[in-house]
Amino acid sequence: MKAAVLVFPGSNREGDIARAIELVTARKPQMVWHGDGDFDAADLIVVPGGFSYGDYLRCGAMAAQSPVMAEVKRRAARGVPVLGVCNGFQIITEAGLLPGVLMRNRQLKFICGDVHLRVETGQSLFTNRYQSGQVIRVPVAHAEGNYFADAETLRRLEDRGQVAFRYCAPDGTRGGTGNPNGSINDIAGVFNEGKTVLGMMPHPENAIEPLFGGGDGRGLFEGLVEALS
Amino acid sequence: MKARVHVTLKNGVLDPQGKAIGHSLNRLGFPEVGEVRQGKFIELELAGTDAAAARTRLDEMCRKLLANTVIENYSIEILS
Amino acid sequence: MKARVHVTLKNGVLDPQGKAIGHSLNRLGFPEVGEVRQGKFIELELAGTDAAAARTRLDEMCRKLLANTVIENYSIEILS
Amino acid sequence: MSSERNPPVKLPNEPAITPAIVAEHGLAPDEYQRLLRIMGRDPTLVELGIFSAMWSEHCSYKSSKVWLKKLPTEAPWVIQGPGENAGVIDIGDGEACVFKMESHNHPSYIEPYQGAATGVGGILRDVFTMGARPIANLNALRFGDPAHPKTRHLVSGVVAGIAGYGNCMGIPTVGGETNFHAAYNGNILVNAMTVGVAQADRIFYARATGVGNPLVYVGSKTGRDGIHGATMSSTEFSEDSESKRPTVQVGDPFVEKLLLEACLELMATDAIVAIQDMGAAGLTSSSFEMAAKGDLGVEVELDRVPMRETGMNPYELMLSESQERMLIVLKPGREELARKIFEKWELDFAVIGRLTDSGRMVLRWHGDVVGNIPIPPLVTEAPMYKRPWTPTPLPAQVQSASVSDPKDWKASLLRLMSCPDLASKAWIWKQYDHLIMGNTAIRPQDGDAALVRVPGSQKALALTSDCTPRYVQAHPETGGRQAVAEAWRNITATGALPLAITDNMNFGNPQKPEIMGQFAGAITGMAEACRALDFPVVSGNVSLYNETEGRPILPTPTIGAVGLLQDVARGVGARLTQGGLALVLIGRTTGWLGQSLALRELHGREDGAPPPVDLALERRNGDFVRSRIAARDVVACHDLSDGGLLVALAEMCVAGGTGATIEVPPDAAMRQGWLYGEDQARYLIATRDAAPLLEAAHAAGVEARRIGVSGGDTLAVRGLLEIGLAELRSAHEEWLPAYMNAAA
Ligand SMILES: Nc1ncnc2c1ncn2[C@@H]1O[C@H](COP(=O)(O)OP(=O)(O)O)[C@@H](O)[C@H]1O
Ligand SMILES: [Mg+2]
Repeated sequence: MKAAVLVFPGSNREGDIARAIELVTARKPQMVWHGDGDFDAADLIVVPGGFSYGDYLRCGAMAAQSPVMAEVKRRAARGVPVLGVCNGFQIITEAGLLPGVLMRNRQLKFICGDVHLRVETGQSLFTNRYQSGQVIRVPVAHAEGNYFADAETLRRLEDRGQVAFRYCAPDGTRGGTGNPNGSINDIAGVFNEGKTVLGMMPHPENAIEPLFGGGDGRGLFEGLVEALS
Repeated sequence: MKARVHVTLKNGVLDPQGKAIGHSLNRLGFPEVGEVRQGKFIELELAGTDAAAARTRLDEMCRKLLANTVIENYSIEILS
Repeated sequence: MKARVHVTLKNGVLDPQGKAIGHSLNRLGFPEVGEVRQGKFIELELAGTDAAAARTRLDEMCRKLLANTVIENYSIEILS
Repeated sequence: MSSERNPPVKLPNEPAITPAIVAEHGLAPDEYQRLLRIMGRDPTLVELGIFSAMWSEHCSYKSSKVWLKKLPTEAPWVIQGPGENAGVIDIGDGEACVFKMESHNHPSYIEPYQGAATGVGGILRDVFTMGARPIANLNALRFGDPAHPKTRHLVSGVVAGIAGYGNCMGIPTVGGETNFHAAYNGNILVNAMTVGVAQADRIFYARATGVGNPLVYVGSKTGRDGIHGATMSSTEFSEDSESKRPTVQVGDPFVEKLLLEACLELMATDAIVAIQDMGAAGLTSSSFEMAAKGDLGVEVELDRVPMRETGMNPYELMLSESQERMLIVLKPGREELARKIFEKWELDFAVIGRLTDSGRMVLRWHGDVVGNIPIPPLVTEAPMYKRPWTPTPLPAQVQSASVSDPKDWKASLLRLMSCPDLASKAWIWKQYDHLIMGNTAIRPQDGDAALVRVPGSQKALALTSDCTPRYVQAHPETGGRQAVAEAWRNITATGALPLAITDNMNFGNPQKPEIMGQFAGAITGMAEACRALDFPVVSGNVSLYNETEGRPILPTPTIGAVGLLQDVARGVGARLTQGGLALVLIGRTTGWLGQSLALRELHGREDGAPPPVDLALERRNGDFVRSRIAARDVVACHDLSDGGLLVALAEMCVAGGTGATIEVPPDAAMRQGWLYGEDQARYLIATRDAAPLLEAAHAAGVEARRIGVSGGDTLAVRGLLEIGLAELRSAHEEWLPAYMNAAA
């Protein structure tokens, strides 16, 4: 699998996700600077976490307008898979690749720590290594992860099975204190209609080694390799 | 020229910041405070003197960057 | 009653957000944009009908919570 | 060559230098006389400003220098001790660890969010200036009484500010400490520490060389921020300090992130001769120090400095403390290479001057010389005081008989676990991204020190910050010794080898002999401990005048420490995660209650002598514990400090979700002292089999005893108390969030 990881001014988890990809694929991803409207063909485009443009104005808004994102939109339209994590989720949502928005966390605070996620479907490029309904533990680290979509959009998302992950308790029960940010319907990650684009707030790339927070995130990268190689 | 853009959340969109502010004010001894909504405004210095043209450009800036029209409304004022 | 509070950074205080927005607009094809400053505004529903009294209370709210008077100025409007 | 023969021109509207203006600049009359002698004429305003900044307590260390010299700073693994932007130690494999701690106390009291944020920004720059990529941040915070009307607002702002800056930079904040005491009501402490890693042969220093080499300014533009911040942080607070507000600086972590990446990119080329961040006293101290260290002169064209505002003058440019700026001396001809890098990262870049052989700092403004100061005398003749000091006498020991047992043991433990100093600080560290970079092996609360893998290796750094101000207040020498010993112990408890420390000396007004006595005592104690534990000081910071209306803070010499573990997989935390483990207490227990938290929280007393620190015993016990961890004999380990044995055990149970049962030995002099006393040099270890551990301890001459076993979902002390873990956890975890969410 050939992956491209975008880098914006203020990106800061690009190294984490590049390392996760390298661990799983034994191949360094290509790092793509935001000003490059053209980059080598890739099997997967990753928009990493961080504070692109300082998260000023709205998280992801300025990065969404960069030349590289115009190209990402073109390729996504052709079916090239795109993974946006955290700030990357915010960026691809601002860019219109996914519906909805990410608002300030309910408590208005940055929150970092492990959360539990219920994998809503094991049937996608991104989740084929997980069982539908499986609970995994991965960290979050964000101040704006409170997913919101209007009622109509939400209904469409749910009807078409576009919710990828939901926050839950360790036993898989939805919501309650398992939801760290107030996301509507406990949504932690969503797909586009074709399930070729995934945006998620939690960080699977920080859950790939048992000594450093557990290995539950590894399956996502392994699944991608399997699907895309 | 100087212009000012106000960006507000659309009705029906939950405003966690506004809600928290309202809560805090109630607790701080301001029970008279009901609903609170927070927005932002952006003041811009613009080259040029044609107010109508500026307004068109500002509208473009809002749609492209300053507001997320999925959840936000915006309004434009030319100040001088 | 409805009131609106505008909160702005004092002159001379660095506005990282405004700076980044200005930069972005320039890059996005709006070279006419010069300095940009960002502020916030807060709309409040207030119980009561006495505008003068409300203004006093709002002033207190600003100093206590809504503005950080070390680096910000605020202004109060009673809307209705 | 510019010289004294060209007196500077006066600028329009420049005020005459009056005694009032001199006083406003914080220069004592005799210091001003010294200035006149050096200059041989009246200074211009900008020159006066420069002297004032350079001779401020903050930049010159005039009250503390004579004492700081007593700290040991050398060891075979020390690459760079105090005197540079940060200390540097060798961590093997051609790598070095670069670290330092710095205070931002006064600014954080005035504007907690920005004050704390720019504190983090400043210490990050100190570390990456030296060529290191930061890999971890820590923060040591002291707030006033939780009941004081300002405390909640200060906690909220400071924590948000540290989070706002560190998270945006993408550096994990992995540890720290947080205390509350009324002595900090008007004067909080915000001490921030950054730890970075560099190639040992690619360290960058501030010493300028090469006459004619260009002086380059990079980063953000200069505004009128924090003009006279260095002088402000060197004077006492008064009620009207609120009027000094415009000196607050606003940080831009986004720009700092770009600056970090741009600097590291430039450092990977061979273009740099010297580099120095612009911290306190901005352009003044950075240009001065670079030239002084290289025995050179410098000429600066101030009109070329990138300016954020119109109408700025030389005085403002030299003294502004705008953030996110660096000064670099480049090799000749590398200007374009450097410019390209900084422009790629969308940062300002300007060649603003050059090095000269004149030994003078010459400032030009649109061609005219507006300042002309000889550099060496400003350094060599800087005021240095051996201020009068009176030692703090050792208080009488608390007599055990004067302290009755708690009526309700269970309530006593719940009370301690939920008291502000011991309650979980999760509300704080959850706002900090402590996981980014994917190297955090021991997270906050899971061990005595954070354990962070050195990127790309199997090695890990153990990081902690420690100080027990109430001990220092009671007896500074003992307190200084204890702060160093606890830091050493916390690193040892993870299995790592303690290597070196940075210190942050927070004290009151040094012109009072009793305060100076606290300083002297603490330094003496620290120096002894550093020597006995092979734990040199490689960097540090002094913050004096932490007083409001004449009331000083508790003397707080915060110790930030670094240790090394060769294999991160061998590290142990403090979490008790399984039943059936034997609990072994290492060290001698006398039941010392003087200055203990139990005495304060359960009996309302803050008196007595603090627990004595026997450094030979610390060393013996610690070396033993580390050797047993290396031998894989230890499942979990926690050092005993605040709250003593029972609190340490309760913390282990709560963190790991497993209960325990222990028994007070029949020979314990006093149950309360045994459970809550704060005797030093002790550890609590969980091990699969106690026998070999006890045997090894015996052979090493280390006191050790089996006190109980892990398991179940309660914490029990036979015959005294039994508490369900859930209840214990709530008591521990709910206090801070409940406090922060309560109405002001
Ligand atoms: N301000 C803070 N920032 C980050 N972590 C903190 C802070 N305050 C406390 N902690 C964490 O909470 C835990 C308990 O702190 P403390 O009681 O001081 O530990 P110890 O007694 O082991 O030195 C530690 O893991 C510490 O790193
Ligand atoms: Mg400790």
